[in-house]
Amino acid sequence: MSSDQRSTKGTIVTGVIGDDVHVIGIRLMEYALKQNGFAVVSLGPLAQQKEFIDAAIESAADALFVSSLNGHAELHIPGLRDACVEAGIGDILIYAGGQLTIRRPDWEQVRKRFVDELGLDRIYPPDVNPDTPIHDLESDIGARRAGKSRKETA
Amino acid sequence: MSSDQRSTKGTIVTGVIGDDVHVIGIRLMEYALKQNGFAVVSLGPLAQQKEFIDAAIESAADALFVSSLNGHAELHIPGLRDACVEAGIGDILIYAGGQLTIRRPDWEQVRKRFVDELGLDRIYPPDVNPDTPIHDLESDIGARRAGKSRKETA
Amino acid sequence: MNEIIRPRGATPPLSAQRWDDSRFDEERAKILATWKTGADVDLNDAAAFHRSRAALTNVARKRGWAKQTGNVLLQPYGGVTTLAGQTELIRHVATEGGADIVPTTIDSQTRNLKYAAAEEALRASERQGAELLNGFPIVNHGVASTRQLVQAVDVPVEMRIGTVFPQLAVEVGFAGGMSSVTAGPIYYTAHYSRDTSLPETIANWQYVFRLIGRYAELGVPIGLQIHGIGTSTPFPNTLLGACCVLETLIAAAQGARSFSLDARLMGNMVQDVAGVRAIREVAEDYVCGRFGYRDAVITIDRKSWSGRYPEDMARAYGIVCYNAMSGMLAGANEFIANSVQEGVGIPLKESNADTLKAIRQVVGMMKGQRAGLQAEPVENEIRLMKLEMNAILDAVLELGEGDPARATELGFRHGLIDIPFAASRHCKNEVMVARDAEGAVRYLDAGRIPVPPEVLKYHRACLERRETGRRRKIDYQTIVDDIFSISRGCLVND
Amino acid sequence: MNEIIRPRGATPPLSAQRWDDSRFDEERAKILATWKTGADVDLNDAAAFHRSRAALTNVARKRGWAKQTGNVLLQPYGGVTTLAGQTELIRHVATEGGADIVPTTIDSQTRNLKYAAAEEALRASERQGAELLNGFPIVNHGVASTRQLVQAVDVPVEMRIGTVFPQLAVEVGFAGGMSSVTAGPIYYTAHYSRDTSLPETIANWQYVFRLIGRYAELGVPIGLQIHGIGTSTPFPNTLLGACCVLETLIAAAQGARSFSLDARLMGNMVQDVAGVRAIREVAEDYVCGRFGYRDAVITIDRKSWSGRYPEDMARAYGIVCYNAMSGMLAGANEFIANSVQEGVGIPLKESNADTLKAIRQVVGMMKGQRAGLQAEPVENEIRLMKLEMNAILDAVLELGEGDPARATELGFRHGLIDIPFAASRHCKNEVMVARDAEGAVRYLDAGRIPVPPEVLKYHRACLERRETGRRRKIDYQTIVDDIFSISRGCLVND
Ligand code: B12
Ligand code: B12
Repeated sequence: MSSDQRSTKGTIVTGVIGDDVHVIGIRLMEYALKQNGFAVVSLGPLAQQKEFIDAAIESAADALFVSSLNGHAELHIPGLRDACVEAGIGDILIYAGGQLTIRRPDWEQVRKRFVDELGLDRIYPPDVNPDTPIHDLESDIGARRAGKSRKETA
Repeated sequence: MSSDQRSTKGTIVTGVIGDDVHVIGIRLMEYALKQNGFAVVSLGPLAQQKEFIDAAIESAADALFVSSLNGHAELHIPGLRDACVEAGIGDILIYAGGQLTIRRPDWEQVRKRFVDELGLDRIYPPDVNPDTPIHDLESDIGARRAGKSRKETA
Repeated sequence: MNEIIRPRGATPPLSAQRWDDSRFDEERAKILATWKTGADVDLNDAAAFHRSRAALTNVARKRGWAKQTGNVLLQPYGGVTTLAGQTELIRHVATEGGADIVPTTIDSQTRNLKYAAAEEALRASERQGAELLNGFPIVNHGVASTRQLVQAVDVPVEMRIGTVFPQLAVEVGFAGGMSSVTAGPIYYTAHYSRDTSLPETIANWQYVFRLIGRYAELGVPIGLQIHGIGTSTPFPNTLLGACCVLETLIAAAQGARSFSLDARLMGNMVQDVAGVRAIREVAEDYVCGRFGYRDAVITIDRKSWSGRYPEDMARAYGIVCYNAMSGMLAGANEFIANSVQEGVGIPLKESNADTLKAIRQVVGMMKGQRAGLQAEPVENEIRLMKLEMNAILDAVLELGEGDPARATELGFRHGLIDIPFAASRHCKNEVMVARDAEGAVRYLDAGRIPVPPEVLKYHRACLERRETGRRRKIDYQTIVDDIFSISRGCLVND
Repeated sequence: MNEIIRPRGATPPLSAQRWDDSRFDEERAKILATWKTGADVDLNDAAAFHRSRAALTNVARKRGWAKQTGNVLLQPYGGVTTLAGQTELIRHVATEGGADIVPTTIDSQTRNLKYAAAEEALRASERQGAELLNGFPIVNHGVASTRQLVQAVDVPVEMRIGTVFPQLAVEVGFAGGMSSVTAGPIYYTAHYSRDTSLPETIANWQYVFRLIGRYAELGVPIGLQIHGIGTSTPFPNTLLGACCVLETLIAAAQGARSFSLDARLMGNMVQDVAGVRAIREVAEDYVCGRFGYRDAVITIDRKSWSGRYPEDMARAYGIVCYNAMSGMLAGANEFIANSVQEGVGIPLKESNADTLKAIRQVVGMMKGQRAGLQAEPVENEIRLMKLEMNAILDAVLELGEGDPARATELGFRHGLIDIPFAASRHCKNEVMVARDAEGAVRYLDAGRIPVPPEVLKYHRACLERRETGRRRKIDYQTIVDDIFSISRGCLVND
């Protein structure tokens, strides 16, 4: 990780996954990320898992911001964590947001599926204010860097 | 019963019972009754049980048309049949309509209460077309007169 | 303490003049003695209670504030039997529905002074955990319970009571902290009673207006929502507006100063928008101008369609939202909102809240969009409506030699004010109205109402256009069709 | 038969000219070979099937009939995975909701040619009794199942598919008896794809338009619902209208003749009413007039707000009914209705039906009430909108030397047509819009769009009034606020 990137708060790869074109939400998210001092690598709509991973490796990203609204998250998000592991970036933060399900099952159920089973770090409901994930991101990145530095200096 | 009245299809006492002022529906009903050849004695809103009975005796009426919309039918209709019996017109037809309950319980339950328990002959839900009770009335009166004539000639 | 006693003073001749104190005090003693809870009513204590509460828990103040700041107020209908039920209801519509003013509708046993019967139903309701009355029997609940109720929310409470005998219920309501009541003598004579005469109802309501005057003297403003007149069938907003002015003048003479006047949705957008604006202008002219009550605060509420509703809630949303739009285009200050369960029965609190949310959405989207309807047809309708209201008011005030109370009584007696489908025997029932081809309400027969020839000619022409269009005369069946049209999904059912 | 094959001919240069038969037939053979169900598509058999059905089960005929008789049509959105589910859905909205045209929305795997993945999800859905896709995978269902579907109702079915690769799905849909499809190349390039170029999308859709031409030659009229362009955020209906005209011209050149053009609700009533009327007039001028397609039947549908919705259904009713009113005032021919569960997820069929009932109530109440909004502000807005649409169309048609297909491509390439928040890389994204104080949509930055100076000046003045009013510049945060305002309950959130 270059010291250059350390001076920003972190680098985030953003995109709308799979066969999904709902791009407005992630555009707003990108704007908020930049406003808050993050570097953003934007994939836009219809982004495939491989594109996320390639971009993350290339930019040494801290996190993936995966958006999905069209109800097909269940078709396109499974396997993403494993593919990251395989590509050697297994511990990258993965957040997802938008509208992750068709209709609205109980949120705890959704969290269980995407976080516990599919290995994402955090997921958000549609009405989330951009500040919330950004706040979480800051503390998650902070914690990891602290952990890593400890490891490095140890 | 005067032969004069026999020549009309029958005489009906109409009114809105108890503390109820919803008069529009019964006015339309009265109009329809007249159009169909019935004689109408109209009590209007806020009509008490006694007024119905007095008017029925005075006009030798065939039926009472009791309207109630304001949700207080349960407070003002019980006892009406008994009062008729007491006044010597126990077999007069009693129909009720309007909105006989607060909210909308199952109609069969309502029918049971007002017909089986309280002794009314027929009741109608709010959306009834005036033709339906008038049709029923014609056949009820027909049946009774037939019955009576048989008795008289017998 | 028999419930059938209908208290009456040795009635002085009918006049709008302010009651002298002795008449009021004498009457008051009798009123408060008609049911046991009257004993707990104390004016000074009540005024102190009102003064102890936050300014915007008062209806009159809230309406004044909203008028100044351009906020649009929302109020649902609603009243159930028990204190627990009513508390839950107003809490729910305030917090979930965002109501700005919450209602407490009084049951019709109470409206007809059947306190003993109401007591029985109240106790039975409490025992059974049911709500057996069609409203809140406030006299039986008494002052302390009512205070508990109004303190359950931080929005003001308006008492809703259609009756020709309002005195005791209103005493308990105001002493209990309610700060407005729906009025008054014209509407309630015509539509909520059969035999009671106008002089009697006017006197009974003058009592309420004088009581409001007393509260005002003690620093507590109390509001009135003025109905005017109406039939819950298609009906001209001009007649309604003229009667609103008369009721307001009668109330102002006793000391009331906060008036929210109804303008009812009839369905034709041009006419409904014109109605709000014309009633506002005429009322301000007569009340603040000609009669000189310069400190009167007049606001206009858009009442929703108040005739038959469809049972289908989705369709009722259509009516509710349509009403909201017409009110916003007209610049109404407040919405009095029938719920989307109006056609079903007394609404669940959830339906009440949902209704308010739908209206709030429309209000939010249309705020500041009035300019859209500065259209020629609207301006024309406003001109004709004002012409007509002025003609009616001037004619009856002349009959009454300038006294609005006598004007009212004589107006009805001579048929200058009249309605179709009246409950009261004191209405001539000579007037008949129908919708024109666009659904605007027009006089089919104006009876003896002094509608100016220009207006009448216009109405006739509109109706003839409908007759020509459908090649059929407008007859009784048409009037019936016009009563049911909205609940069946359209405005004109040809 | 690999799903990733994206069939393309040896693409001839871009032009709106009618394809010659050999090009179409060659292309067609390739298209029908991309998935096994293509083998069941037979044009003559399909035309015979269409002709065997009642006239008003055809979308194009129904729109023509409604236009002539003054009936207003209602169509919901809706598509689920399984045949059983979709059959139940369209039956329900037709019988319970009274839909005049029923939709079948295609899932987004199909839209992106992922037939194998769609097959898997379809089978899993059938096994689990669930609906795992966000629409009806029509290619996997095939012709016979689609015929079963369309025969389940006696109203016509419109296929709804936002894609740059429509060919096979449309082939199956038409052969299965569907008689209209949502189009076309501009909207779907800008908003439903990232990399696909305009020439490619135009060619793919020209295929569909030519197919419609073939059906027409066999006596079967097939309709198009034309989207133009849009962003699901506040967006000028002028740009939308100009692109509707281009898409219509491109389609007409291949033989299509039935066009329902979108006019989208943005929220300001004056502008929304003006939008419907201005788009109608400009479209008729260019399509029937200047380009001479005198037999084209053009109708305007009022699309509901298509940005973010509130999750609260009661509030969504507010939006839905407001939309209905604005459409009625404007004289729209049809409503394409987002359900009151739009903000929640794919709606239950009951919500779809309820939404239609609410709209039908408003439509019924407002029928014949258009006159109300012949207001000066509306006429002014119409004048400006037409000026602008003419300017855009004339400029791009000049660039394209009169060829609407080339005009489209060059228009985008040079930024004369542009949108904010585009999904596509082929949009310049230079334009930015905001609401003025009354919520009307105005250009904040017109980029290179040839908006006439008079119009631009007016827009600037409107925006400045908002800035002055709230004493704050319009910045990015304002744009964000304007995206969320309706879902949060108002139009302007200052
Ligand atoms: C606009 C819209 C469209 C536009 C999209 C335009 C575009 N290119 O972006 C168009 C018209 C193209 C469209 C198409 C379709 N849509 Co659509 N659409 C919507 C709509 C109305 C609003 C979405 C939106 O823009 N919201 C506003 C933005 C700002 O909010 P947001 O995306 O939620 O983002 C916020 C947060 O969630 C967060 N966020 C977003 N992503 C992420 C990611 C991370 C990591 C984090 C931390 C945060 C975050 O950031 C934002 C800040 O607040 C919704 C319904 C609704 N919600 O009201 C339907 C909806 C999403 N669409 C739907 C569907 C099914 C479709 C279609 C399949 C069919 C159709 N209806 O036409 C096609 C699919 C096309 C495809 N291939 O994907 C469904 C999804 C069903 C479900 N999930 O249950 C919805 C819910 C509508 C419905 N009720 O049926 N749609
Ligand atoms: C108009 C109206 C009023 C008007 C009445 C004007 C008048 N003088 O007639 C006013 C504003 C005065 C009023 C007052 C009140 N109302 Co009110 N009112 C209505 C409303 C909106 C329409 C009623 C109507 O006119 N329908 C049209 C007529 C033509 O239909 P109809 O009466 O049903 O009659 C038809 C048939 O039923 C049949 N029919 C009628 N009677 C009979 C009798 C017989 C024997 C037969 C065979 C047939 C028959 O003939 C007609 C032909 O089709 C209804 C809600 C709704 N239904 O939409 C509430 C409603 C009836 N009112 C209600 C209530 C509670 C009240 C009040 C207590 C409180 C309040 N909301 O202000 C007061 C009561 C006053 C009192 N003392 O009774 C409730 C009743 C609750 C319940 N039953 O569950 C309702 C349902 C509203 C609600 N959802 O809460 N109301």
